[in-house]
Amino acid sequence: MSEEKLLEIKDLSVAFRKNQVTTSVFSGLSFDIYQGETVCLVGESGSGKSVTAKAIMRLLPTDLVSYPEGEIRFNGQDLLSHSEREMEQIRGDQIAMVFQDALSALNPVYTIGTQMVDLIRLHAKEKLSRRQALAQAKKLLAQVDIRHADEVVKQYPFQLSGGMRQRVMIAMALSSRPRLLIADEPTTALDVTVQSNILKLIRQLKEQFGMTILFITHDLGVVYEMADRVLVLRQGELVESGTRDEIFTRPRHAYTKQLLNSMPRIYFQEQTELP
Amino acid sequence: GCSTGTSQKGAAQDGSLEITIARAFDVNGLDPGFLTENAQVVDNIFDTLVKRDENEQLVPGLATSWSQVDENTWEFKLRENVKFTNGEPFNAEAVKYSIDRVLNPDNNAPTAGYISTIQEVQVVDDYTVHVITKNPDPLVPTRFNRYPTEIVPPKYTEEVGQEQFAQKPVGTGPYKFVEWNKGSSVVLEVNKDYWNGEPEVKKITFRSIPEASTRVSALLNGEVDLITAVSPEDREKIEGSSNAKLSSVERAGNTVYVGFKTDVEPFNNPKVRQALNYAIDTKSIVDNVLRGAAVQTESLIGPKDFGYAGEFDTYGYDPDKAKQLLSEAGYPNGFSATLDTVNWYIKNTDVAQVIAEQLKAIGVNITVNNVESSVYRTLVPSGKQNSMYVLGWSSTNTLDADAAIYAILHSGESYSTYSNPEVDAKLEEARGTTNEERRKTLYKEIEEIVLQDAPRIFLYQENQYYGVSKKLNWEGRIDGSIPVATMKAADSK
Amino acid sequence: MRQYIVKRFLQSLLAILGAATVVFFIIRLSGDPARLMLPPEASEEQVAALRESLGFNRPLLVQYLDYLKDMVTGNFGNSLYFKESALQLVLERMPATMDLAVSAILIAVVIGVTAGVVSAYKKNTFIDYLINIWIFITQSLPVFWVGIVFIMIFANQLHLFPTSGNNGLISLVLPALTLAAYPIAPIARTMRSSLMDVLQQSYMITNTAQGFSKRRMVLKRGLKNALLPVVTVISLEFGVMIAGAVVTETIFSWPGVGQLIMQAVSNRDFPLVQASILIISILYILISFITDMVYLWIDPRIKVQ
Amino acid sequence: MEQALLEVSHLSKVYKRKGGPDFSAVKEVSFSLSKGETLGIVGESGSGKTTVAKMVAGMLPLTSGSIVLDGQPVESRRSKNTKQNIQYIFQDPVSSLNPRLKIKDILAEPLKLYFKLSGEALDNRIHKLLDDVGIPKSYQDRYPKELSGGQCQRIGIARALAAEPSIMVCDEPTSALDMTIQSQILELLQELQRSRGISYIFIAHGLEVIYTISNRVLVMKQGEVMETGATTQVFHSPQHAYTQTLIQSIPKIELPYFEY
Amino acid sequence: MKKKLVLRGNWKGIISIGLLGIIFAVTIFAPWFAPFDPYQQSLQDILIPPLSHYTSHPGISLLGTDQLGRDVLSRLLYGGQLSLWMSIVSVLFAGITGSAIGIIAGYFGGKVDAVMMRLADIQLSIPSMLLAIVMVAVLGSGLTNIVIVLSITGWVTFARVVRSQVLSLKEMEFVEAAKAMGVPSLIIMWRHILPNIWFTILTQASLQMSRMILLAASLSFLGLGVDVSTPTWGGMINDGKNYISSAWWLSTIPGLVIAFVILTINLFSDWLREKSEG
Ligand SMILES: Nc1ncnc2c1ncn2[C@@H]1O[C@H](COP(=O)(O)OP(=O)(O)OP(=O)(O)O)[C@@H](O)[C@H]1O
Ligand SMILES: Nc1ncnc2c1ncn2[C@@H]1O[C@H](COP(=O)(O)OP(=O)(O)OP(=O)(O)O)[C@@H](O)[C@H]1O
Ligand SMILES: [Mg+2]
Ligand SMILES: [Mg+2]
Ligand code: NI
Repeated sequence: MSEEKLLEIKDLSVAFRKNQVTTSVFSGLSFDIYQGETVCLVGESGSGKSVTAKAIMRLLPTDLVSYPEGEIRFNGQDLLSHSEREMEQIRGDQIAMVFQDALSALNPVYTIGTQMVDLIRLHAKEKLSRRQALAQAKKLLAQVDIRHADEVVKQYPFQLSGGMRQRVMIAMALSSRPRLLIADEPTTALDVTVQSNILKLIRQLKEQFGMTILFITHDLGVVYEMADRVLVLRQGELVESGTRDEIFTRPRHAYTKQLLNSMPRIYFQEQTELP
Repeated sequence: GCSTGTSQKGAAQDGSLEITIARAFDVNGLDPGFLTENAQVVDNIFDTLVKRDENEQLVPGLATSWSQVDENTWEFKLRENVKFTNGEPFNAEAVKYSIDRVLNPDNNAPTAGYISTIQEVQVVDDYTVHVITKNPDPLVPTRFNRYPTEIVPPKYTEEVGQEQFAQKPVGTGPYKFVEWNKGSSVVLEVNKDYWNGEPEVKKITFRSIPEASTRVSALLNGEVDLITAVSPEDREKIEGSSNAKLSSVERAGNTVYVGFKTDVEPFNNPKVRQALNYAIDTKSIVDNVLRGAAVQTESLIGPKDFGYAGEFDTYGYDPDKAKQLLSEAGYPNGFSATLDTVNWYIKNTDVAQVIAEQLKAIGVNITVNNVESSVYRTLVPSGKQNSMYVLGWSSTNTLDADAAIYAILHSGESYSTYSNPEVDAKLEEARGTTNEERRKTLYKEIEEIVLQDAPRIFLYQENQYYGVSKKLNWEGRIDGSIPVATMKAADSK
Repeated sequence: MRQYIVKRFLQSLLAILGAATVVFFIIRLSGDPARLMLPPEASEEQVAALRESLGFNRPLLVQYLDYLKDMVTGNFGNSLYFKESALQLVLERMPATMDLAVSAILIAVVIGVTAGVVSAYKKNTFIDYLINIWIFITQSLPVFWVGIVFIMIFANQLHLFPTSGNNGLISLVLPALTLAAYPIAPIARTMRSSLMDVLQQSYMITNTAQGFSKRRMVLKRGLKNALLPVVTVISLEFGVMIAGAVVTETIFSWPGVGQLIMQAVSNRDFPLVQASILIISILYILISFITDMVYLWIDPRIKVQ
Repeated sequence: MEQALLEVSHLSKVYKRKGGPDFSAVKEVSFSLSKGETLGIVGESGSGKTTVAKMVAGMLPLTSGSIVLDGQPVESRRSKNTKQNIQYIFQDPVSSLNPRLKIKDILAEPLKLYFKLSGEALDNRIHKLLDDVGIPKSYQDRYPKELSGGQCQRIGIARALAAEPSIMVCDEPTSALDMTIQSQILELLQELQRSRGISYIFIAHGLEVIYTISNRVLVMKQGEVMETGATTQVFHSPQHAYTQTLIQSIPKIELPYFEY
Repeated sequence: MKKKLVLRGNWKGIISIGLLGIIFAVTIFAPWFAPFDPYQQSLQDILIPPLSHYTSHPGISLLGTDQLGRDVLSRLLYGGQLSLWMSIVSVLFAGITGSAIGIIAGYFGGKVDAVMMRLADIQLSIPSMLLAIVMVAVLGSGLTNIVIVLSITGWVTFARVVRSQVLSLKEMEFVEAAKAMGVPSLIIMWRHILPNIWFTILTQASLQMSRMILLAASLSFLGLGVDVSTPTWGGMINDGKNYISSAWWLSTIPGLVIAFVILTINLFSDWLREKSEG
């Protein structure tokens, strides 16, 4: 893990404007993500995790949102001062994102195949034919544990189950091998077997390509499995940050403790004896 | 410069003249016996026994001479050695055949009424026919100038049947039918063997361009060489252009008036009717609204009509007198009425509005009700129109007073809302006598009575305007026909 | 699917019958043609005789049943005015109408969709306002204005095109442009409004996140999502054009069905009106069927029936 | 034996797919649910859980099979009462909320519909519901788009609760919630079960949640029931191989647990 | 700062409401604003161009005169009343019935849809001119009749466009949710579907406005309108038909006025939309 900062967020504030009333989501948020590490962002529902992610991608509706202060630096460049055109170069290619809400994130009128092929060809380093791109799409789908990829590419989003849609989104985000992957609760709809495979895949890609990951999740099990570092967000405030082990073993903030406590557990006495 | 190929057409280099004539309507059939619109196209394919020269005088056509044999019989001597363009000979049989098929009630010929005074046509010999009328009819020669009497080839007509004949007509006329593109054009080409000599124009295309301003544009663009029904506001455009000129025919159109239902209050009172006549400033209407596209007149009979008795000057513009008459009639405060108009005549809705405005000055409140044309055509003859209505009438095809006034003055006629036994009697007498002097007197008397009785507001008679390419030498005619055979290239003169 | 088409076909037959029936009664309500077929001088007896010989004095229901019988046997009668097979007349005019309507709708779609897309894409910019102003001006100036001004400019001044008539492609340009002027507005506005809706959707945000440029997104993706109402408007405008291009046809003396229908109506040419409405309704039904099929293609969630 | 509240037998669903073969998503699934009981459904993603749930909730027509509620067979056109009694919580929270309605209007809908509430009573009830799912009252005037994913999910839960059903079909109701809120919601559900005897069909991928909340568990794979039984039994001695892998894949925190 | 913000977000609203206010005020109170009597003819001053002096009476004709020497500006002001009234009423009628039919057809689908859409096909195939002529022939002319014809011809557009949107909307999960809850169909259509197609309807309505004004004019030329001398915008446009090359102002100015009004209405609906989205 290098000491190079890939993403720096300094004193970031975000506010929504509605009918001349502005509501601040958070102010003065700062954190850094280093090249090659996996940072898990956990926190209360509604605390601003998704907003942070979208802010990095500059995806919040421009006419409703203001960034009163702060900086978002990616690879040294200030993203907030980038033009839309410059952002287009970065999005998807350098930074990819998996959205929380997978059904509405997929275009309802195109097949999975079309959507994937377009994306793959968009970011392909060399020119790809549709057929080549489709083959690649199927491969990606298989990697995220989708069976019958041949058929799935011909289907429309509404014909897939929740978990399948989510996996399609993950496959799409991974297709361009981004430097930074922002995953907003990517495994919420996945059963544990699939989830563990996907996590494995992400870890593998990370190792292989030095991908940096910002992982937003509520699932502490996932956090434990993935995180190098953990950030705990509460009501727009970064209440705690530290390495995984620090957080899990020596949580300092009351909220973090509460979080860990409310984790439902299965008390498997015989767990170890499982075949 | 012009880049459109069509514009070069007019006078072709080799001297053969080809022209395009743009009219407002397409033809609906080319059988002269069963026409429901004007005969500008078929007139060039067929001949009548009697023709009119450029001064509107009757001259020999397919008949070389005609005379009245007795009260009810007219004799026509026919021209010999005339052939239809399909080779069939023209003879007395053809004449009889042509008239019989129009008169035959089973055929429902729409214009059978024009010749309904005829009892029968008798073949005397190959080139002589007798026309027997039911009653004495002074108009027989005139009637044989109108298109229902155009002569068709019996054999061909029988062979192809009435429907086909209307699609592919054959006549003796100066032009032969070539093709008819439904809705857009009819093409004719010259009949080299025409009995009256081969015309100068070798090919005619009759196009239909319903929109007046487009017709003018097409003329100015050189796409067409002659256009009919130029609207008054386009006259200057044509006059000012370098490649076209205007041909005006004064009083060749409808005589327009406002009719009253003379049996309805308050129009059953002649004083009211006279008052309204005094209240209208017709001259101002003609000068300002119509811009001189009509001639103010109180005569219902046109100057070229037989029976024209000169102009009258009974009702000057005199609103005071109008008011006075109204109070005498018992309407010192005026009244309200509705005036029906239709867009058949030049700027008719505008004229109606001016009339309404002028009547307002004497306390008469008029609502102007513009009626859709086809509805109006059924409304008026059935007497369902409002008690004031605009109507125009013309005799252009017959050029005779009978046609100009009988239908609109005789009681009980569908277009008449007037009933005066004295006028009725005179109308009938004039229709039945062949004594020309007597007829003239009768028409003069009728006009005088009617003018006093004022069953209508007398307005004006419309003029007709044609736009003619400068390449052509042609003047519009009062009967509205376009005999292309008389056209010459401009430089040949 | 096949079942659906069969069903739809049967429905369409009913609809055609419906249109035929409505027209049958409606046109007869407006008066009969006997008066109009005869010259003004004709007497009432003549009119009555003609009416009788045409059979228009029989009870309406009898006439209707006769008409149905004729229709079933494919006989639409002769035009009263043209004395020719009414159906033949309509079919003869159809190609000209189609030439005009198809080229006009193509022009309108290309310009309208482009204008709509650009103004949604450049929402609230100078160009958006400019497009709007232009669109509303063309929409508010009547067809005859556009037509006459086109003739004045392009035919009389510039001599680029003939003023009127139907002589090949070159004479199609002005009438097609004129006819296209109006539908541009509804197409463009509907496109704009619909596309603006779509641009709000989260899948569009996803696409942004995936790095699609806005232009690419709008053109390659959003367009299809936004197309549903636009296609509807296009189909409606196209339909209106087929039968409703009377003014354009008149100004440019284009021998189309629109003029024919108007003529037939004003002559109360019953058989001709009936035949043309029949053809027109078949066309409409075809158009709306195709439109429904296009819906299925556009949005896979829509189910047949 | 006491009669089951809900008896589902031989439920099957075949999806027609345009231009492809029909797809059999659920095959002959049967189960029953008694009053006050929670049935957990776990299984592979795409195994047909949502399909089953939607059929039970009356949102999808059955291809075959039958559903019996309280001894009465449920017709395909459900009565209002049946609809009230079986409520559904969507897996996808955002798209199940009308984007043009404010939160309070979304919640008011079942309240007006079933209880004819209005005015202050309605407001109070809405506030109570918001409070139950941990959303500030001030959010009632927002539109769904102005909420976070978890907040939307909680609105969906509140809407189902508003109907006071006897059966709630919950399709991953807590998947987007953080642990604290999740446990708050689960407690709320259990509390309602105790006080009103609501029965739940509870779909979740988080086995911990299933373990905590359900009495019985149904394990599905590729449209079929793999295994069913009491929760402890299924979790502690899974019979089927798939169940075994499932339990093995639970992400484990291998640090000693502390009560912080 | 705050004021500026209010202005920035709402300039469309402020301008359009202001302009609409002015348009309505000026037309409703036309007698106060019109410089001349709109019916007063002046045969000496026929077709004088804008900004010229009358010869028959003192004063300047700001926008010229028509073919009977009537003041175009005054007629425009008076004409607004009838034109706006007619088009608004008929757009309302057509919009409400059309949208209702579209929603019902799209929502229920199946037989209901088939019946209604085939009705729409039938409606479309009957030319509005034929309807108008029948109206004149059977009922005579009049304002109500013109509104009836306009509404009858207008509903199909609304119905078709609305239906197309409903077809895809009804497959959305929130509609399913409402259905499963047992919300009555009527309320689903009203509360869940209508708000989501509201702007489509609004867009169509503003498009139909100008169409209605123009159509009304051609209907009055068929005799189905009001007294021909009563000023209406469409009527004025038609009056100018023969003078496009010689007196451009006659058709062009009322056309531009209609365009202006529609533009304002659109600005207003744009603003509504932005407000609801923002
Ligand atoms: N468009 C918006 N307008 C106004 N407020 C918004 C908008 N989007 C989000 N918010 C608010 O911002 C806050 C943060 O939302 P965000 O989506 O980042 O939460 P989150 O941490 O992702 O929560 P969850 O885990 O539930 O998804 C929430 O309180 C939410 O209500
Ligand atoms: N509308 C549809 N048309 C066709 N196939 C569908 C449709 N909806 C779902 N399917 C298919 O049915 C199968 C089961 O889907 P379902 O949504 O019930 O899965 P699930 O068990 O809920 O999965 P997840 O845990 O991922 O949500 C999937 O393979 C899916 O592709
Ligand atoms: Mg979130
Ligand atoms: Mg599911
Ligand atoms: Ni989870």
